[in-house]
Amino acid sequence: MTSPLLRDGDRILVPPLMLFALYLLMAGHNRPGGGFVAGLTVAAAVVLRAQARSVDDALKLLPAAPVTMLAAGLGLAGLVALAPILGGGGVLDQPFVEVTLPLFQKVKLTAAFVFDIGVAGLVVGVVAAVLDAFGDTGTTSSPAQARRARDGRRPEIR
Amino acid sequence: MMRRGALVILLAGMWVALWGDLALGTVVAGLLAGLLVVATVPVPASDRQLTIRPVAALAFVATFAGMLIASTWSVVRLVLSSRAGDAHGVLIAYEIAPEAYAVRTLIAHSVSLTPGTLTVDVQPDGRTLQVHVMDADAVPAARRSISALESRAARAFAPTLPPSDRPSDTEVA
Amino acid sequence: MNEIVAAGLILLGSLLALVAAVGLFRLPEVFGRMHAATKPAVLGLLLLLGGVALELDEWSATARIVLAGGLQLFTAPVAMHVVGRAVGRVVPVRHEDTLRH
Amino acid sequence: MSVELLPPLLVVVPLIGAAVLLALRGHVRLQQPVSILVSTAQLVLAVLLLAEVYDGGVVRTLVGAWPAGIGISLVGDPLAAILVVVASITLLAVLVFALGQLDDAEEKRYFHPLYQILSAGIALAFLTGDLFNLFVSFEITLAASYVLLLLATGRRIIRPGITYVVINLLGSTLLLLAIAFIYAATGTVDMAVLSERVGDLPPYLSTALRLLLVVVFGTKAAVFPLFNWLPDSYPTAPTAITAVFAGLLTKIGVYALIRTQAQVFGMAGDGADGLLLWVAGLTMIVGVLGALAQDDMKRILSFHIISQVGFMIMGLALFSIAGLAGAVLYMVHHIPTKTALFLVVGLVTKRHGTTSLKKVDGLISSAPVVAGLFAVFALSLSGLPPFSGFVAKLGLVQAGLADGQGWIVGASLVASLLTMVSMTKVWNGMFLGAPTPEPEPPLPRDGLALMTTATVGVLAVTLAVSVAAGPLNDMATVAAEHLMVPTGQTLDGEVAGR
Amino acid sequence: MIWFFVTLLTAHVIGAVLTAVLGTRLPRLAVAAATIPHVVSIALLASKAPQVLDGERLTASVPWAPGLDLTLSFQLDGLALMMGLLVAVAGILVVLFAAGYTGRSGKMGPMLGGLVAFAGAMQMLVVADDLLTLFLGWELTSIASFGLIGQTHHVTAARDAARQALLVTGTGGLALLAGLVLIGQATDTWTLSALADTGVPGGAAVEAGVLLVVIGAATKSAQFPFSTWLPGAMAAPTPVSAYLHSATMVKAGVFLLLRMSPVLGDTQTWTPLVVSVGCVTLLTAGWRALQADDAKQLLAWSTVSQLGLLITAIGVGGEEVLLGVLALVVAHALAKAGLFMVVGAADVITGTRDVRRLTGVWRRFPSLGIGVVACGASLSGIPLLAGFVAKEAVLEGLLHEGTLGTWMAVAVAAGSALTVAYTLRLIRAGLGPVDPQPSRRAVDPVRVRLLAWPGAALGVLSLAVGLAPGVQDGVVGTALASISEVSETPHLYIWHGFTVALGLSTLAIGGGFLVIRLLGTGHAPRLWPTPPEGTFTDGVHLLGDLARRMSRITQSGSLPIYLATMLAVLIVLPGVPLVAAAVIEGSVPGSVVRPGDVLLALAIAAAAVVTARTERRFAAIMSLGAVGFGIALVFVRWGAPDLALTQMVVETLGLLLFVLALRDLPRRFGPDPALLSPALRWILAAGVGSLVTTFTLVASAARTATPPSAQLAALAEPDGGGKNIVNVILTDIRALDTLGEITVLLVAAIGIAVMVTTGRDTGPSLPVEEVVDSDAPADPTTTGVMEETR
Amino acid sequence: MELTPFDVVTGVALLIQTIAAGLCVAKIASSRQLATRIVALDLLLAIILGGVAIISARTGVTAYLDVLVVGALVTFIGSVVASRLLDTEETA
Amino acid sequence: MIIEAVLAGVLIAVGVAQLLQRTLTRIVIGVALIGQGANLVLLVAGGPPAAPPLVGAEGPISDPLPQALALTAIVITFAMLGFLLALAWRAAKLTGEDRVEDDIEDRRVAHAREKGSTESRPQLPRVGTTPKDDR
Ligand code: NA
Ligand code: NA
Repeated sequence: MTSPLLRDGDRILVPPLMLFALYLLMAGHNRPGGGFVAGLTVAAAVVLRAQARSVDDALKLLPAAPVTMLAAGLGLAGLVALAPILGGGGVLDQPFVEVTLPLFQKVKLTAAFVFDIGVAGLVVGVVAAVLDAFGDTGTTSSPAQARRARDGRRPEIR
Repeated sequence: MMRRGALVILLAGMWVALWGDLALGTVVAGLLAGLLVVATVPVPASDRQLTIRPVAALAFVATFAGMLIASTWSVVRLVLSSRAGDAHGVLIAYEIAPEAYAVRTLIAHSVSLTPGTLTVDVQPDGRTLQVHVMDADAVPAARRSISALESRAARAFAPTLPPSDRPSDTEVA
Repeated sequence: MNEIVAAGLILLGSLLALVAAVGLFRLPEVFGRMHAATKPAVLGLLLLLGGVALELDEWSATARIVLAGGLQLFTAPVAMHVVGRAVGRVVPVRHEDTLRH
Repeated sequence: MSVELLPPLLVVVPLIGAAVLLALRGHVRLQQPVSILVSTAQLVLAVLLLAEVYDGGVVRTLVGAWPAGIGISLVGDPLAAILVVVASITLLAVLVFALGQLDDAEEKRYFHPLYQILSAGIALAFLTGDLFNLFVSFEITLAASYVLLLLATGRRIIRPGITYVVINLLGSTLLLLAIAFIYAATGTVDMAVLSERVGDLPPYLSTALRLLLVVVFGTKAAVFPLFNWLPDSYPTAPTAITAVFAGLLTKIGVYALIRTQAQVFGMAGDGADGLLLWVAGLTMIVGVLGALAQDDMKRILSFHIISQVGFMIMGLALFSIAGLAGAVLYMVHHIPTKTALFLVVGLVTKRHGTTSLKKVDGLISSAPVVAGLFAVFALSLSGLPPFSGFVAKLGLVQAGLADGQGWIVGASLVASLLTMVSMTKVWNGMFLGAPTPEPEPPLPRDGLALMTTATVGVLAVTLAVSVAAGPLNDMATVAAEHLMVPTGQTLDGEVAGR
Repeated sequence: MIWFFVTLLTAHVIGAVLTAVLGTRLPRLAVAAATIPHVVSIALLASKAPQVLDGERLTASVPWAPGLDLTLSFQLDGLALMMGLLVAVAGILVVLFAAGYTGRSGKMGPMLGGLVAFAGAMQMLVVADDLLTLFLGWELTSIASFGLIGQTHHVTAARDAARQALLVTGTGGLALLAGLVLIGQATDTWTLSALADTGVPGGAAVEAGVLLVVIGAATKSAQFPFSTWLPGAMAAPTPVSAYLHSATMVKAGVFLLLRMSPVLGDTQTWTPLVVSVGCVTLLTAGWRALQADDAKQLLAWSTVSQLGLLITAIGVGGEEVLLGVLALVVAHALAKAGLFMVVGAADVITGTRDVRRLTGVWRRFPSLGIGVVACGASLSGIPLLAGFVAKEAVLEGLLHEGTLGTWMAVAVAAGSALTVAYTLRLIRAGLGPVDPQPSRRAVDPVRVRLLAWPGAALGVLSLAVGLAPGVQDGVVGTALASISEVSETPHLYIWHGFTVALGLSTLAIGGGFLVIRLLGTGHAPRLWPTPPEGTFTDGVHLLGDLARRMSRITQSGSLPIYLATMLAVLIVLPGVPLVAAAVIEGSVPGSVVRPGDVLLALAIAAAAVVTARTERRFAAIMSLGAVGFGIALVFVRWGAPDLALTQMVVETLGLLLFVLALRDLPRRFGPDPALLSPALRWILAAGVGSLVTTFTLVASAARTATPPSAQLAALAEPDGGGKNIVNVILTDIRALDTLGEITVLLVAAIGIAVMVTTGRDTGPSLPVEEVVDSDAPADPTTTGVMEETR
Repeated sequence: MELTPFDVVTGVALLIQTIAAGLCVAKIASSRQLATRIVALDLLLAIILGGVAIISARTGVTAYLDVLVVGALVTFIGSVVASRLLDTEETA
Repeated sequence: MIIEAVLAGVLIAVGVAQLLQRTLTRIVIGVALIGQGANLVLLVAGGPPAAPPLVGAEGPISDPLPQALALTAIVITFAMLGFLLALAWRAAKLTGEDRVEDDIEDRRVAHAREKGSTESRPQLPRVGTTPKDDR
């Protein structure tokens, strides 16, 4: 059993970590940050939850299985790269539009931001996949290895 | 529900702090961001609920700050003194009073930052702290100091009513 | 004036960090060292951050500094606890006699 | 569609394909057609690009429409286009082969995404006009190849895998350092801009930079004396993987050497050509001698790679149009032929589960088709007419003798002779004699037909290389002419900072 | 005209494939399929013969790779006609003989197919009109012969012999290639006919080309010092020997020299080189033939010797000599092919090829007797046979070529004496009384007939040509015209009158009988140390040993050594010159050195050193983390917040990875059985470290151009939509890099997951292929065993 | 460049921080106890964060404060992760 | 600048010294240190330190390009390191230690002797198989 205090720490820290990641993602184009660091921050939250509770709990923080996150991240970044072709542009043109919304004044909607989301998603997937593979406790087997032992077959990677 | 609302507001506050911009748009965005996080991030349930009593909370913060400074001073003295090499502490068990159970985490943290004591662990029952006391001769004093923190924290944040008919206070942790 | 106070806080914070580091050597036990690594270190960092906030004198900066300080205040004891807990589990410590309710 | 889309599409399409294939990881049956489709698309794009530039044009894409020297440019010049086409063909063929070879292992589901990523990395390496982007492309190919190499992890594969990873990691870091030094000295990582600025550097610095790149790319290309990691790691991978490694990966190193040495640094009269000529000679001879010492088909062929890289370096070191064209033609010949030989290895393995000369005999009787395939590829690789290897070797011999570099031609001829000798060792040791009975219980034969078909397909390609040697040589000459001009001068003066 | 050559060559390709496919199952059809290409050849050649005999040279060409001077050019001139007919006629006889030789043993398909393919290659060589086309045919004959010699591939000796033959002829082929390219480049002319007209300029390149071409010819024709492969190749089935080693392949060298004589005859190297190679071979190989007891070995050495004779004569040159040479090519082909067939037949019938044990064979099988006597007599130059006519013509010609010619005439006579002697050894026992113990082999009489009559036919043909030498005048004369100036209509005579040449011939015959008289029934003694049997095998193995010895040095299999090599090269190649130049003329960028930076750097360096010095695994890992976080501070100090952010997060996750991966390992590093001593390691380390520092400083000081940072700052917001320039670079300007970067991450993640979760701990459970020889000890500890056996 | 008193004092503070950091490194290297090394590493990271804050104050660049926040978060996780090792440690 | 260049040199030197050992953990640490050094060089390559490259910064800004490159390089190095660590994990699982042993096939070939006919036959104690006759 993990430490109750650490579990409390996890409970308290994970939501701010996620918010901070969101901030880094959105601020990244204008301030230090960006998709990579944002993804790593989410990953840090995942690691914290894995340490405080279990890897299985940690993976519940993610919208999808780690490898699916990998695929989605790369796919999204790739599609952003190709999207401008439809408008007669070139690959990775990364266009942006400035719109004026009520309350928010001028907001720049950039393709680069969507690209960064893909980056972030992929980075989260990377750390989650690694955690899933290695597991969270000392010398015992990882969740994936445990699945193998349970199902009597080689486990698939989530 | 209320608890989630409080979390959204706290997160929105953090959002505004991060952007360093008190514009309406930022606040709204912060609320949205907070909602998003609360809606999507699973937070495990807890058997402990908190409330806030502002005056008592301030008193707790003041006590804590004073103790932090005092504890720092004591460590500085110890480190720079010739006794440093003999500083062998002891581990003690400290059972949290039932009414202070809800503020267990706060107590555990505070203990670590106050003079001569350091929370090492919580026993599996969740109610007994294992505390390292720096000065083996000062165990009773340490207990008193922990006890003082405990009661101040409980007065500031713990619901005094029995859990069954507790009113919906502002819930944080 | 602001600048002098800021500089003083920063210097004081640094000195506390130094004391904490010295404590790692001076104190004989891992628990003692943990005392050193929490109290002076946290207070030192808080003082230092206070000084920096004063010097930068900007709302957004202060907000982020508060955030960072708060995080440190919260996380440092937890980190030490995690270490201490692990040590306590595997290291035989003579504490039965002092273990009272 | 604008032709400027072709170079980036060649990279991005397989990447998206990889994402899709990864998402489809639970549906191996669905993965296969998708993977084939992606590889075919890449081939089509490559052919379109070649059609655009084969007679001397250049398709230059400024990715993201940022000015040259600011952003990354992809350059589809004749050399890049030729190599991308050859690579795409080879990749497609090996993919078909792999469909037959892969078993139902759990790892199989990751083969296709990784394979497409490898394809993307290879295409990027050939197309990029940016040194740092080249580093990235190297890392993509290396990472994908590391994992592909280790997909079928067994007890004995770990160690060679470590050798491969560590050596290449050090090589990559050295490349990164080289890029840092280049940026420090010239303020650019764009090859075109760089080619115009190296002249302004003090000679000792440009020489040092050039030699640093020789070491870096020489390691990737496995030239003497930086080759020894290759035979320790390549033979351990599953055959389809080794086939791609053998055909393509070292060639990326060779390509980068050619690109940087010939085009970016050019002929500076700093003795680099003489040095490279020695490197070429030693690589040829030492590599083939290494092959002679082996008694496992896969290892013999792995050592041959080294020797044949020496031939390509020879063409480069001559620093003449004929020499460079010879090197290019040699690469065009080598990539499919070498790949095909490893596919033959796969066919042998499928039957006997081993490639040891001591354990397999008489394939000419038990598997005449395999024997025939091997014979043609082996003769071609030994440079015997009328196969592609002869034409490629002839180009280099012509270039060498025209330059008065008799000794290197002599070395190359000795190397081909020894190649032939080692091929006869395989032939005598594995194909002749009384047939070895197949193992009991027999290894599963499903997929063998597909594997054979793929190999025959590559045979057609190598024969086509031989038959079309004339046009190919013309193309290679056009590519070489491009290489003799610093990149910057081919860009209509639109280089930033000028 | 191109269709002529295309038909000629494709007939062989189709024939070869058809024969191989029909093979054993339909032997009769296979024999037919193997015969047809030769018949087609004869028909084609005959159809064009009138034009050629009229002195026309028929040519055609197809471009292949003009940029490489590679053109398929063909010509049909007198020489081509003569050789082509020879190849085809001998081909038919050999095919028929082979059918008898193999019987129904199942080897017919591959062998006959190989023979046809070989004939095609030979025809290509013969009709080549381009240096590189010639080379093409040349190499194809080598390849085909490799397949044919290794035919009996269940026998190790045959495999080894095939490999030797290929090694030697391959060497020659490559020499030839180099020589031809040198000549082609020197003259910028690649067609033989044009070269024959223009000749070649002097100069080292051309002389080197001559040397290389002669080496090529010498290897193919088994001339000194490349002779030994041919006797080795006798491991091949006899039909193959009869075809390749008498009439065709070995003649390719002679053909090449004939072809090149008008082109290269005037160079300085030609005559001395060709004559000495030929002459030495003529005499030494003749003597070796006399030492042989195995009839095939005897014939092999005889062939080598006779080819030496031809080559000697070509070297001397001259119209008359060459006429004799051409006639002798024909005569020798007929005689030698016949002898091989007869010996092969005797081998099949009696089971032995030992000349001492062939007692009475020729008498028991008169058709064999006719063959062996007639062909032997022709070979020995006994009057009335083709060989005599030709040899007389050669001697006559040589005697007209000055001192060199005279001396060479004497040598030829001496060689002929040896020929007479060994031919007598071959014939004598077989003509003796029939062995009272009949052969235990019961041979099908039909098969005996098939085996015997081609040899007899060749013997009869030799006699016919000898009696009426004029029948060759047309073909041989035209052939002569295509390689030499012809002053008068060439004519071959059976009787020159009482000439010196006739005297020499008589002396030779007498000498031969004398030698055999002296020798008795035994073989000739070794007069000079000759390499023992299998020398060439040893040669190949010697090469293998050399390779192994070299591999032991280069291929240590040890990662530290590979890395050290790489780093040493790094230090030596770019490092040494750079540091030297930097010391002499380089400069270092000036910059403010601040104490804080120095201290920080010292702290980081100290942490780095700790990683190397500590014996505790996790102290090393944590120090590595300290280095990383320290560098994050440097990044902040340098004005790179994004880098610092990334560095911090990456360091933390790196720590996680280290912990996950290494937590089960012992806490302390065990002793490291390093191959490299600490001193060596640190020397290399210091070298690389100082190289990096110097390089960084020198490169920074040398900067001439301004980096695009100012432009980036100006463009980031308007074009990239962001204020954080680094982020704009990452997500827009160099988004392609980032796309690649995340791809690498993805791959690494999959790699880690696969490595950790799906690896097999207990060896492969799937039919994965065996990677290396499983005899090799899988357990590293058994390497100790290897140490002992060393 | 002119040095203000603030620059001097904070410069001294940075020096002190660096010395403290050096001590932490020394402890990591010298300690025989894994737990102590983790404590030292935790302290070292706190000191580095202090350094980041000081540099921010000296340069007036608030962008570094994001580094500070991220640092405070991840260094904690680093310590937690490192302490995982202690689970399997046999001796003090 | 000089300081950082020297520091990079030291980091790389220490990394190299560890790279040349057999213990896999040391090798990984070596690779990591060399990577750190390289990133530092990349940063130095951008010229002297200045303000962060944010639009609107006061005074000169530091060159953003090397920073972006270094960032990419950091991530890539991290990915590769992770993979190498997984290899180390696997090696340790298989052999119980993290040593990089020599290549077995190389050693076998190096100690083999050419004997008999075409193929090289090692003079090794051959387990499980008897030498097969050539025919
Ligand atoms: Na854009
Ligand atoms: Na064999």
